[in-house]
Amino acid sequence: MRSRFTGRFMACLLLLSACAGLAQAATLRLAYDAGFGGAESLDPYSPTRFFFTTQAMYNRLVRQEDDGSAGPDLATSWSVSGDARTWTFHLRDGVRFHSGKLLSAQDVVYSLYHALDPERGSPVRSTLKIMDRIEAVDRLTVRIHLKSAHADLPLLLLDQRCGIIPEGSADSIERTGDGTGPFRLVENDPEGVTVLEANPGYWEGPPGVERVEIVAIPDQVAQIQAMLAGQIDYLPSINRRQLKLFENHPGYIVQTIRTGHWPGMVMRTDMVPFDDPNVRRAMRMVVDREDMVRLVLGEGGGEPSCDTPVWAGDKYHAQRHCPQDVGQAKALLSEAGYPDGIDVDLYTSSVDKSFVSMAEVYQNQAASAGIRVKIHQVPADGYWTDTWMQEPFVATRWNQRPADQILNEAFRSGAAWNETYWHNAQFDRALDRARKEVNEKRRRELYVRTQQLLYDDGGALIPFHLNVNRVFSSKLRNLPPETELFVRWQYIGKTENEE
Amino acid sequence: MRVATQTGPVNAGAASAGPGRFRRVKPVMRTILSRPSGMAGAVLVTFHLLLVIIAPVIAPYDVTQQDADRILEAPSMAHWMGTDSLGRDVLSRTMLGGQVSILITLAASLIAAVWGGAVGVSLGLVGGRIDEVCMRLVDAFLAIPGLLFLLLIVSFAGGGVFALIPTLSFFNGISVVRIGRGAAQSVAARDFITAARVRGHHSRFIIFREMLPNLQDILLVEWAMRWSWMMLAFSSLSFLGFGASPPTPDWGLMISDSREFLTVAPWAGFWPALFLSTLIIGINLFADALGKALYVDRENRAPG
Amino acid sequence: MLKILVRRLVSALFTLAFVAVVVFAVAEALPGDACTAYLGRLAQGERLDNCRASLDLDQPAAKRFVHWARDLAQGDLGNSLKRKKPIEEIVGPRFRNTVILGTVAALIGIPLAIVLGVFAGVYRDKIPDFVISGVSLLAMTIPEFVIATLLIFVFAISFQWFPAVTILPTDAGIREILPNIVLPVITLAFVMTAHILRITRASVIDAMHSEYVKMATLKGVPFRRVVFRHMLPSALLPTINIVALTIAWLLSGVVVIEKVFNYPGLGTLIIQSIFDRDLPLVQAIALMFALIYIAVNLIADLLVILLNPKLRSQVSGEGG
Amino acid sequence: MENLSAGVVMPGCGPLPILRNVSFRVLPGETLGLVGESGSGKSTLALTMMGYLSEGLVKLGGDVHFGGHSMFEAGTGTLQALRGGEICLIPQNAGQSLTPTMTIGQQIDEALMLHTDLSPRERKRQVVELLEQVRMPEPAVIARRHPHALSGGQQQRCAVAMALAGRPRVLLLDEPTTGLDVTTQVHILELLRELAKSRQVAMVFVSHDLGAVARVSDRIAVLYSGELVEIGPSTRILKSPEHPYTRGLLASIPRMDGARVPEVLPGYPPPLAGPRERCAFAPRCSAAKDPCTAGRPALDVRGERYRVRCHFRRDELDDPGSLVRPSTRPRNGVPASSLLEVRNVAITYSRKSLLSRFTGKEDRARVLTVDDVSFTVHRGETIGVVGESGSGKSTILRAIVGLQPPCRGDIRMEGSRPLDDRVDTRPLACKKEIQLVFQNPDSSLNPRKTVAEIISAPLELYFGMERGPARERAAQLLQSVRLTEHYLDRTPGQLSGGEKQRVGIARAFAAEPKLALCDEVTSALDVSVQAAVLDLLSNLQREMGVAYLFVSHDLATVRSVADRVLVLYQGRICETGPVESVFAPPFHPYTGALMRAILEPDPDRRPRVEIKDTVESAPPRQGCPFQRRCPHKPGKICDREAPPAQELANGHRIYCHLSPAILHS
Repeated sequence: MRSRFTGRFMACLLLLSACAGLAQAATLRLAYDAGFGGAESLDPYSPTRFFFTTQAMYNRLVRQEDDGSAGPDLATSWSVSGDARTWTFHLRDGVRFHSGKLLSAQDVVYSLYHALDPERGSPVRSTLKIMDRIEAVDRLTVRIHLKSAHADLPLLLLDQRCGIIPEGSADSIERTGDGTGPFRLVENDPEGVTVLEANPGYWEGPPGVERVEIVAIPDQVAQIQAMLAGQIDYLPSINRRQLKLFENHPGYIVQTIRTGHWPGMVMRTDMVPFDDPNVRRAMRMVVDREDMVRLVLGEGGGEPSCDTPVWAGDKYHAQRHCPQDVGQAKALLSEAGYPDGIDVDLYTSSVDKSFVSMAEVYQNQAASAGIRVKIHQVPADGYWTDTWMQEPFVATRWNQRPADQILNEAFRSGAAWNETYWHNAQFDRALDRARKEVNEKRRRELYVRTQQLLYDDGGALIPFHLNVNRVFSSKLRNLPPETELFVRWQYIGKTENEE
Repeated sequence: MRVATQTGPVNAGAASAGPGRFRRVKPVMRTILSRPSGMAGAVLVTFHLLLVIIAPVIAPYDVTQQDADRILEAPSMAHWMGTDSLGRDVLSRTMLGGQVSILITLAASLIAAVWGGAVGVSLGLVGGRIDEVCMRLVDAFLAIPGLLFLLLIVSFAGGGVFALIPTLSFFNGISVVRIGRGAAQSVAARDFITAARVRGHHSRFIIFREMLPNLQDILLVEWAMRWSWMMLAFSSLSFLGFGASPPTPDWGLMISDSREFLTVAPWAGFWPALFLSTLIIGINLFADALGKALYVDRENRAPG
Repeated sequence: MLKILVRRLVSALFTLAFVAVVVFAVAEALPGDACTAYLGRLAQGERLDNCRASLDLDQPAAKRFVHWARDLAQGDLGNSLKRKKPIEEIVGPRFRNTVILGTVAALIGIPLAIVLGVFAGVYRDKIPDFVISGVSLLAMTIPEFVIATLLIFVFAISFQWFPAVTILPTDAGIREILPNIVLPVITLAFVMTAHILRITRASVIDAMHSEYVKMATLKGVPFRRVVFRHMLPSALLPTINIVALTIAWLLSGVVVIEKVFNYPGLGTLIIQSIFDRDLPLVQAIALMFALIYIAVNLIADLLVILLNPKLRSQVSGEGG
Repeated sequence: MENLSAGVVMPGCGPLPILRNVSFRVLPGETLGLVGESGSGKSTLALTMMGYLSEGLVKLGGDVHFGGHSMFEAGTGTLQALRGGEICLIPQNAGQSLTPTMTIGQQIDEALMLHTDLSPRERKRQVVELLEQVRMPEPAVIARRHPHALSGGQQQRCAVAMALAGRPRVLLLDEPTTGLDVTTQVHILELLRELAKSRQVAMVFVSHDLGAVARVSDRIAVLYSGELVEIGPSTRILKSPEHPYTRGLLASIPRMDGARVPEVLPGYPPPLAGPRERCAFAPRCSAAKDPCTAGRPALDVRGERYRVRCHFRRDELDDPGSLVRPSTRPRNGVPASSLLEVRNVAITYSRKSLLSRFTGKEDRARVLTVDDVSFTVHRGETIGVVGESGSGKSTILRAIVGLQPPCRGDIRMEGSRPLDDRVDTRPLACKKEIQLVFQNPDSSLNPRKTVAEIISAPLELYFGMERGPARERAAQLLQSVRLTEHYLDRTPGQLSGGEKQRVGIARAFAAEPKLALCDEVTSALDVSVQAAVLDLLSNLQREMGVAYLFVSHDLATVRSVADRVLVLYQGRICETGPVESVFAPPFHPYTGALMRAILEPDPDRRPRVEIKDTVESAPPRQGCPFQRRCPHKPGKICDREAPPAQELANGHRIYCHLSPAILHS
């Protein structure tokens, strides 16, 4: 009697789950960790913005090209005044918001002022506060007047958070998500399943899939299992150990993307012994960067860098070759008065998973040049307030930023986060002239010059930039190139061949 | 019609002339081992207890020693049970995996059986208003699912031994109170207790010399059951991240970590799961056999 | 009959009130309070004070308890610290989901357990009994999360028949939920069946050896009718109460299962709120669990009185 | 039944037969009584007649034929048709054997459905009719009730009704009246006799109570250790049995006619063993000779359908002495000094109502379980207390011992000041003088202690003996209760009922008490073991001069041990006085009813049913306690006034309104 009962039950379950799969047309399913506990907002500028939606539902004025420069998006073309203080953008015509409203310069002005509005507390305000006045010249032209010259304003507008929202929608946008992007909102359910559908009137043409479901899975392991069970089609980043799960698996395609994020070790140039440039250079020359990448991150975990915060994907990146040179390091040290080596204290913590192993690897590489490093491991909470920028030689970490922004924020004299307390008048002057330099080639030479100064005299040891591994389901078609960090979802297609 | 050969429990068949209190251990053990399930239970439990003692000595690797080059490596001559996601040897971690959980649950279940039994028996004997009120309290406490409160207390007071043992023993003790009380009342109703009272023995004599020998069997079986439930609860706690804290080797924790790499490295989760399950099965079988050998009817009682 | 009903309801309410007191007392007794727990490292100075003021933690415990109890009575569970939303909003759908999961598992588990229990009890010590008892012992002793992980590994990842992780919109209707909770239900039902089966089997074995079953056989009643008409009613009666206790006991098991399957029920919520140190939410969920437990017990008690002729007669005064 | 053998097959050691080639025939309309003590296999035999062997038992040989069908070879179909139809079982304990979840009507209806082809409506009427036949009051109401709602007697009647449903040709009765009150027993037996005669139904009446068997049987078979030892017409078996065991059994039954301790059958029935090559009773038979131990005697025919399994004829046995042996117990003439005085004691279990607690006045509403009981126990004397269940006899013992404080009156020991109500507050010396022996041997000894520990507990308590001397004293005590020394290290689990009771007595006498309270000490034992215990008690009384307060529901037992007797009904004294005068007319109506309801194994004495066997839950508020059931009730006076005590010869008192003249008739 029992077998008949369970047999019938299993049959109807199979039927139920099978038909669930067929009903929807090509649907792209993405997972995210609902970090803000359901308080996610659809306003692209909000501090608690709903990550995927900003990419799928909004357009920016400009978007990133393969070579890192700013290409046209809603702005078809732009020009700058001789003194690099006034920018004019010409908008694309015939673009409509999801609500049907036609895109006009007024919307762009409204969006930028929305970004600069202090009450909104938008994280992008600090980078855009260089803008003084924004005006709509005519229906499709916007003019931006800057407080100080900036030759690369478009690079700043590349920021993911600069989506253009319709005029007057500041209060409603966080629910409606009314943008010009390839997908429009069907159902906003941050803690469950948020559903977007293709925007037929999208100016680049209809996107590759009809439907996108953004699913909240807080637990990292559960996300992995959902991917393995074919419930979701994309994992934004997996660590080296998880690579083995997907690497040579027919159902998945793994991409390794180079990024601008970097961990490093910085010396306070205002404290003995790091006030002597020779010591600083020696401490940095002793590192074998390829070996450190392999040991700390594992094969293909990152791209070696020669102490420049500007990553290879940035158009102002200064190409350089800096092999380990123990002999020169020893010579520099004895010249600086430390003939028989030097004792230094390095402070690190488990607040970032690569800090500890990076310190250990530096410790035994530096020993070859007589630099005896004593490692102090401090507790994770409280690292950024009590150890970073306090102790003479500490570990640090920066996310990817365009060249001009990172150089200003971390190395300009007197900058709030100048962790090396480095003052170099030549460097500061070069930065200012670069910002004003309208000519592309000369601007690039100036930025390369600043990186040269950093390499010669700087106190920051930046061994490598991190790579990120992401996984796509093999059902997806025309995947983004390995250079594009932020996926453009409109091009992705999906074959629903339920095998 | 009763078969006239002999009445009463079979185990008392042997004219055991052994001295003192433990003369019954031998026949009880023989009855347990005579049943296949009892034998299996005893073998499993002894294996794991032995493991707790000798594991630190014979474990091939240091349990916390990470090896970056050998992450999630298949079982090989070097690592019989392969390595886990941090390159640590699964065999030595599995062998030592039970240490924390077994010691904590053993201690907690003993305390629970003792305090629960003592309170239960005294409630059973005292009776009257106090008994009524206390039983209401016990019913109310049973209304709170144990694991939930473990979570609450452990999360604030930290997963350390000091928080776990009192919490576990308190909650399990409560259900022992109810069983102890029932047992005490049933024994107190027997004529030989009335005889002792009429003869004039003082209550201490009655409780310890007359009642206790009959109650200790029931409490013994209850302790075994409590221990198996606590093992389950503790491993669940570790699985949820509230039990043993990394990097101490613990089965629940190892299973939780291994979930991530199940498809690639199933051995990292399989061995701890196997050891955990065999231990719990062992305790259960042993408890069943002990129950039957001591004629304690615990078949149809809720596990809670 | 009514008298018994009223008495049971009163004792249920008393238990609930008692649980509320205990939950509050335990939260009070633990080191630090909601604010220190929530603010963690930043809990110093003025930020801590206004957090305490907002939660009126600076008043004496007894006064706060009265407020809390008063709000509770009106169904206002207060606000969640982390999510800044009234707790009812957060707990409501998740309470529904956990109840759905529990009920579906019970609807499958209990009848299956009783059928198997009777089958094993009647054919005691023969092959079906060994198989059923063996599997039930395994199910009782292997932790739920091991079974769940195994099911995911086999059915979700290798065969991809069922979803490994439950993905549901928060306001999903039952029709939408069912196909997504196949594996969690199987796990819960598997463990639940094991416990209830053992109890039913023991009770059936006792009943099969009873005098009235022997008399029924000697009265010429065919075997099938003896089992169903004479033995089963009195064998299943004692199991009802114990089934209720088992269901309530399994509530704690649901927490683990929900975590493994990422099922949006009370279990995952409580784990998350404990990690977030969201004390009011934790207290509310503890009460919810207790509520389910007491309700199940109450129903079982009434069911037993209703079905058992002996108890029913004592209750309504008909007697010899 | 031809040559039937059945037994237990233990793994490793061959079959252990419980029944050994039993053969007998039952003719239509005939009633066969089957007598045997516990362990003789009589219940197994009864069930084999229905082709049923309980779990673990196996048929070793022979067969049972009923109406042409072989009960063991018959298919389940025929078996189901026969059982409950033509051959029905009436179980021992009907309360357990009726399905608790079905009403009486449903269960009888089921029997009708299985074994008759009546329509549902006809069945409904037939159910009521059947209940009337077994004389159930308001059958329609009873039919709707569940078994737990009925009294013992009513349940048994329903079982009989259910058996009669299928128009049976044979009724098997497995100890139907055991455990019922004396009056109820007589009612059931009368009912069965009538049914058998009126419907020409054959009956097999299995019981350990020879009195009950004698009452209904035409022929009697005596079973000993699985073998038929004697079978024949009931008068022949009861009057002049040939087999020594039957004679011993009859001798060990206390009789009403003479004040003497019943004959004691030495030894115990042999335990389960393999094939047997000698007469099973040989070791206990006083007249055993060599052939008895050489070969197993066959059942040789000694008269018309009368067979005996013994090598020798009755006259060849060397001690053909008559059954009745003069009493061996000396009557001590002059009453010694008084030991225990109980004066107007009243006891109740319900708590004082609030009102009366304030006012201190006596609470009228309270139900007094025992009221106005006074008697004195002299040193070395035995007082018998008789009454049906619920008559308060055990409550009085609990009061004397201090477990249940009386709410009025007082209890004095040797004229001293009244004993404290509560046992805890009594001095040890006082507790030493009174010892209690319990009814149920199984529960009176601590299963986890050895006999030595059990007996030395009072020795350590009262005499402060160390383990060594206590163990020797315990051995002596075991000797005095006729148990050998190697019992010391056994646990109660390894002893039989009789042995446990002896250990209980040894424990009581370890304290060398002045007064021993025996609470139904023999009711749970077999007849032969009962006789041995009574004999032991009277010997101990002679050696140690201890006084007994002997409580029992069995008049014959009290008659054989007591000097003076007390008859209790609903906690009030009906009649008291020396044994000879109380158990002879004039009787109090209740005593008379009890005397006439006694079942004696004597075919000529026919017990007469005098009072209804209704159950009274509480004594009447005032007037004579027996007013509701008294057959000779003169009038209203009994309802209003408590009966006066009529003083008759040497302390014989009857509490009744009837004049002595009427009482004499």
